[in-house]
Amino acid sequence: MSLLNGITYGLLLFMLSSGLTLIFSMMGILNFAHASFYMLGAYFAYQISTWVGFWPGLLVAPLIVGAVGAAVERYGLRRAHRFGHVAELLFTFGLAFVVEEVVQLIWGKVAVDYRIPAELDGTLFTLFSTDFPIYKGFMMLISVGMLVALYALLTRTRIGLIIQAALTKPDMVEALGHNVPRIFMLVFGGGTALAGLAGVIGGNAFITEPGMAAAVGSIVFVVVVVGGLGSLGGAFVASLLIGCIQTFSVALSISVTDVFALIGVSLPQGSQVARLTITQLAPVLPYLLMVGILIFRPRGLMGARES
Amino acid sequence: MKSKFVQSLALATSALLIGGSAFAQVKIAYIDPLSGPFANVGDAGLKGFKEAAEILVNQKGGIMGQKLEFVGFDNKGSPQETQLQLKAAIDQGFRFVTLGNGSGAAHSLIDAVNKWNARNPDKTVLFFNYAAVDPTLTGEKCSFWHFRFDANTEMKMEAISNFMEKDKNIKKVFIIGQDYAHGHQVAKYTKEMLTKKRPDIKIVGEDLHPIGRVKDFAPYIAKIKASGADTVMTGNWGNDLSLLIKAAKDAGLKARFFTYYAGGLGTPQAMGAAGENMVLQLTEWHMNVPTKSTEQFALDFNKKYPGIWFYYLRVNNMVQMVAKAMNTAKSTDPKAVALALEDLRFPVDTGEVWMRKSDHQAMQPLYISIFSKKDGKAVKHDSEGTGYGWKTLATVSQRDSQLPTSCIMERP
Amino acid sequence: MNSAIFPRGRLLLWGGCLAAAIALPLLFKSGFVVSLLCQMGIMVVFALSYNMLLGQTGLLSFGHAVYYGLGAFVTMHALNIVGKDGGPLTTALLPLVGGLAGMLAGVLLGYVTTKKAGTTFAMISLGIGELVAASALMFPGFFGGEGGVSGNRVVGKENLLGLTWGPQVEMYGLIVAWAFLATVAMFALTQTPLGRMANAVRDNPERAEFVGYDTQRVRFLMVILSGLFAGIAGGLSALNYEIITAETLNAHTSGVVLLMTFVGGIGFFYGPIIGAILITVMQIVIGGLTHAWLLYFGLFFLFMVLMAPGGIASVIAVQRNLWLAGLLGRMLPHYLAVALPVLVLLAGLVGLVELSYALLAGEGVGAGDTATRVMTMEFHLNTPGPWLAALGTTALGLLLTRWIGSRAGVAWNAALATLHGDKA
Amino acid sequence: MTAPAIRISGLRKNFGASEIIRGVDLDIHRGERHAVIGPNGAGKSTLFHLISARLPVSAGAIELKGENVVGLKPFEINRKGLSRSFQITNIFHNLSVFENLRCAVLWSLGYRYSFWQRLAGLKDARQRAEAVMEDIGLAKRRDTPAGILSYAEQRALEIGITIASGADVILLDEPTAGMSRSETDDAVALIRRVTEGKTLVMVEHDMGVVFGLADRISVLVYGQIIATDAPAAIRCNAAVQEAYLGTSPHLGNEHD
Repeated sequence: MSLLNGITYGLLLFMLSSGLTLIFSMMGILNFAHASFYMLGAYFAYQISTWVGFWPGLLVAPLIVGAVGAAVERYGLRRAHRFGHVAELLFTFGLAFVVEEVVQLIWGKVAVDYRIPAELDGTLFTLFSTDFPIYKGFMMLISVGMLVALYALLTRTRIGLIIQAALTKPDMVEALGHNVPRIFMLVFGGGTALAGLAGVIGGNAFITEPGMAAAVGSIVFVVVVVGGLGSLGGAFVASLLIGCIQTFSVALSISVTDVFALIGVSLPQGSQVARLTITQLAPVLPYLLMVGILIFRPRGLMGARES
Repeated sequence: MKSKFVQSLALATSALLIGGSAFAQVKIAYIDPLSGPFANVGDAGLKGFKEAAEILVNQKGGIMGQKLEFVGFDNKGSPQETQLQLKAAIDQGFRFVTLGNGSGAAHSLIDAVNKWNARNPDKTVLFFNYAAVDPTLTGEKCSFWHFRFDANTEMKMEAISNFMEKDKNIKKVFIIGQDYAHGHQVAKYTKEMLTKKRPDIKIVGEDLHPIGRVKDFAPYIAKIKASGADTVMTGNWGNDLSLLIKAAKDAGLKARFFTYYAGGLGTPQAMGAAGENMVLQLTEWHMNVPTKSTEQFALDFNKKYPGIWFYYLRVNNMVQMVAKAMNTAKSTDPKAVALALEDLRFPVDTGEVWMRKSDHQAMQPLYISIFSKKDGKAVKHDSEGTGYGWKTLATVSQRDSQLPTSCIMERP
Repeated sequence: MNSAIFPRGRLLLWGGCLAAAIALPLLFKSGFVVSLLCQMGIMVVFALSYNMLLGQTGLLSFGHAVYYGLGAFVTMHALNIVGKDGGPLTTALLPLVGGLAGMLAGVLLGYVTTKKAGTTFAMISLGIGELVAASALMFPGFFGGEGGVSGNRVVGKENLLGLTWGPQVEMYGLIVAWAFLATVAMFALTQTPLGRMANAVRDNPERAEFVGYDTQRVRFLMVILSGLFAGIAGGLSALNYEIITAETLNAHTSGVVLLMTFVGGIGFFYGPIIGAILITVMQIVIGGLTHAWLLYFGLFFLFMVLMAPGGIASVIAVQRNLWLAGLLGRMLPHYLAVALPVLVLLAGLVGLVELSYALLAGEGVGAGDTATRVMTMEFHLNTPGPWLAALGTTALGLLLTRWIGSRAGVAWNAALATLHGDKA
Repeated sequence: MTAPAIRISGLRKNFGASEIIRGVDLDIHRGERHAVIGPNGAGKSTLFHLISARLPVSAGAIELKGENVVGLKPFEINRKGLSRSFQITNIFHNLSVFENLRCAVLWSLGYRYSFWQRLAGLKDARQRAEAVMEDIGLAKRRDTPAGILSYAEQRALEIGITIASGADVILLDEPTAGMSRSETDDAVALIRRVTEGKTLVMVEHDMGVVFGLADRISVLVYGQIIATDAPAAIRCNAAVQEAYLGTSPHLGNEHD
């Protein structure tokens, strides 16, 4: 059961981070606004679902998000790019700010009632007396479908091959005379559309509210960094790994004292460290993992290159 | 942008210059988040205070003929900013402040008010707390200059555990909470009180998770399910609560959730149908408590401010009690008002609120209610347009939540 | 080469700033302004310490709040240990304790983080920032949980200077003293071999290795020293607010200092000073005027990134160069000409934003959501009048700005060309 | 007898499967001017990178003045008195010409990581930087940021930074690449002047420069040294001629 939960969560993380990996590796941009596009996806889908239902939203919302992303690249990032990486990064930083405010302005500060469609509401199967909801199955389906589509796109099409080449050797592709700015715009648009798609299916599984971007903002960086630059496969493995780590560490009821006892260190009784349980630590474990990875293997799990 | 800045600087300075006390008003500074992630709660609170002041005080003669007015100061949820805003309010002649959101901000404010009053005995300030529930605020840190109009965590737990004591269906309890002071306190009181009152109940698990960082509660729910718990006790609020309930419903967990904040702004909407017959809350009031005038007040309020739902009866209580104290003392001097508030027994719509002198903690009736489908009878009104509303399960009389205090108050 | 120990111009500038800092609270008697000035002073030190990393060593950090926060907590604990028994001097020196704590944190964390520069450093600092912020809530013993740790800075009356540190003005004096010392020290650091080598490592780490410098060591030392000054800033904030909560350590604080530094200008020593002052004022003053301040803030920031990536300091520097080249006089009429349409544009935009906020976010005057008050004028939202007016103003502003702006742009380019021509 | 300035023995370097340096043995005598020539892709720059520790060695030994330097970091080797320039200009772009040079002399004057001394007060650093600046003819550009210098000026600065520390073994990687005829002549004069009494190793394509400057020449082809000798001898070495242009009867002024 924990494994299933971990995989579902991991797959959602992957949907978010695949776009970021593309953007980060190709353009070198730490897109701080990536999670904002995830949020926009959820809100657009909500808005569309109130008009014409969930299914059209599933298709249309990511496209709109992608268009917004492409416009942001064209009219904002491209200009910031001239001033270097820090300026680019700060641009996305500011963008995240503005997106959150605008979302609050349009849809209000409270969560919106974005619901799971009736046909997906229910139990898929019951395992060890715990229900597995249909919607989670649907989420898995979509993310695996996206993974397959992305893989096909990257390995079977010309533009995909260029993008792949650009992931590992950005200078080379430019030298070969490809229209790099246009590719950048496409990649940024595509990457944000993927985030938008994650928002569409994540928004109703969880909660669609203005803070949702901030909640996942830094964890996707962890995934990308742990997975390694330029590696979609790495991002995939890292997503699942982090999903499972979080889930399993919650399931374990042991304390830090026990862990240290395993390696033969006994902590002073009653100290604050000894009191902690692994469950308490669960949500910060990914950061621990990231720092560890960066120190001992800066390329990430499957990274093609260092930063 | 620059001109905007100059403009606002000019405005701010002029505001500071005319500040003083030129208005024939009793002004209370409302220091709470009005921007940022918690702005919705802060904004709703401010509207509640303004409405209550207008209808319950000003339209009934005001305070010695003066109007009561609430002015918002945005502390952005930060303890440091709270202190700056306090200074700003004092500069503009405010002698009363109120704050409710965030124990951190409340601690900061009580501290700042104590220090200010000690250093400026001729310009004292009084702090009305309408929602920060950390028991230490009326316990070890209690202050003559602080009054709390909400029941604190310990009192609420007393009421909940009394209710649990009588319900023989409860056999296994799981505690889950946010990993910070409030979550720790809820866990602590749950264990203490249940072992005393119902030693047969087993606490089958206790988990703390970092606040606002968990996206998917499924693993926690799986653990709760595995523990066989029939009851879950949680102090969670906001998204941490809504997500918990949603995950529980997804996994088909059949347990009842005792909560502190399930009725809080936005939460009913976020949990929606997932919470039906599963979520209980403890409040001083809800829409389906039969009352004389509050029901109408709430309906009018909801109509006037679409998107905001009347939630805090204690705001109304506080406004009336403060007005009463000022009228009794025939003064708007903070010290005189404080003395008049002490031991004040005030009849409100749900019974009586008593401001205990020894720790400045208000005692009031409380209600335990469950989230149920609107049926027009026991659930006459739904909550936040969800089709579900609160159904009273039990009434806790003012006496039933009273606990002794550890407060040793320094009095001026 | 000016061989004087301190060039006279610089001495005058520093003295002038110090005098202004001392004079300000005399002009504004209100407690709010003094509190605001205190916060500015603290932020100036904090932002300058951040720029030691970003601007001088080229290290982009997302976790600078760690040093600031740890400095603050340690100072607070020290204050509580020293307590009322300490003299006024002891209390006044406490920020140094915070500085040492920040420095120690720099030694421990810097060793791990500075192995790599660039993105790796940025991500490690992000991770460590998150870890420290999360542990702050897990260890209430040291960090005081949600309520934070509080203390009392006031010392008994009987002492040689008559200082108790109780009144905010005395605290302000202390902050100015510390901020001035720290600023001088940080400036002096830029004029030392280490400071210069930090610039070299920023520009070209490989070259720095081939002139004999261990770049990791240079970064490490800079992180430690930056930690020292961030810790001092934290210590000042502990004394100033007398309460420190876990929020001091979190990503938000790190983000704010990054914004301040960047907006001020990372390429100039005085950039962060301008940024810290401006952003503090914006946060508090504009925040007090309109609920839309976060939006204005975000838009302002985007505007800065796109239009003046060198920060305000670089804008000032260009004007100064124009002035020195005798070209500023030629540009002034153009500035004035542009200012008018920009003001119109801004008025229109602000009107639109405020109207939208009043309508959508329901932040009107309180009598329902049908009216709002913008600078004492009351507008009715359900009538098209104010909307049309705002839209019209925006459109007019936009047109005028484009029209006049393009002409000013020509003059601007000409002036810049002359300027660079002079130089070459 | 003193050890040679640089002694390379059995040096190998491979990137994955491809071996770039395939067993190089070479002695550079103290005080000589030594040029390394060879066709493109022969591994000349890689050889420099190995000596200066920019790249890790796969196998073999490198001794600097009798001391093993394999496994040391670039800055450690630099401190032992070896300094190098780069084929692609490698300077501190945002610092002024003077600051570039001052940075280059700080370590050798023992100022290390000092943050308690004022730069302006360090007379010896200033004088040395100014002397080098004079040497490379950039005194007039003293306060210009290095990033906006002309290409030839940047190359001169590159050499200036390399020699400023007073290292006695200097490695120059294509010092005249991309220069015009007259600029090249200036550069040669500069190199001759500033390396007086030092050991110089240079990679160069301009045969005019090579034969004008070098005391000895080594020819590197496909990762192996096929000849090391005086210029005159190299000129008539049959193996060299074949390796170089296949048919070319003698080596002329070749630009590539």
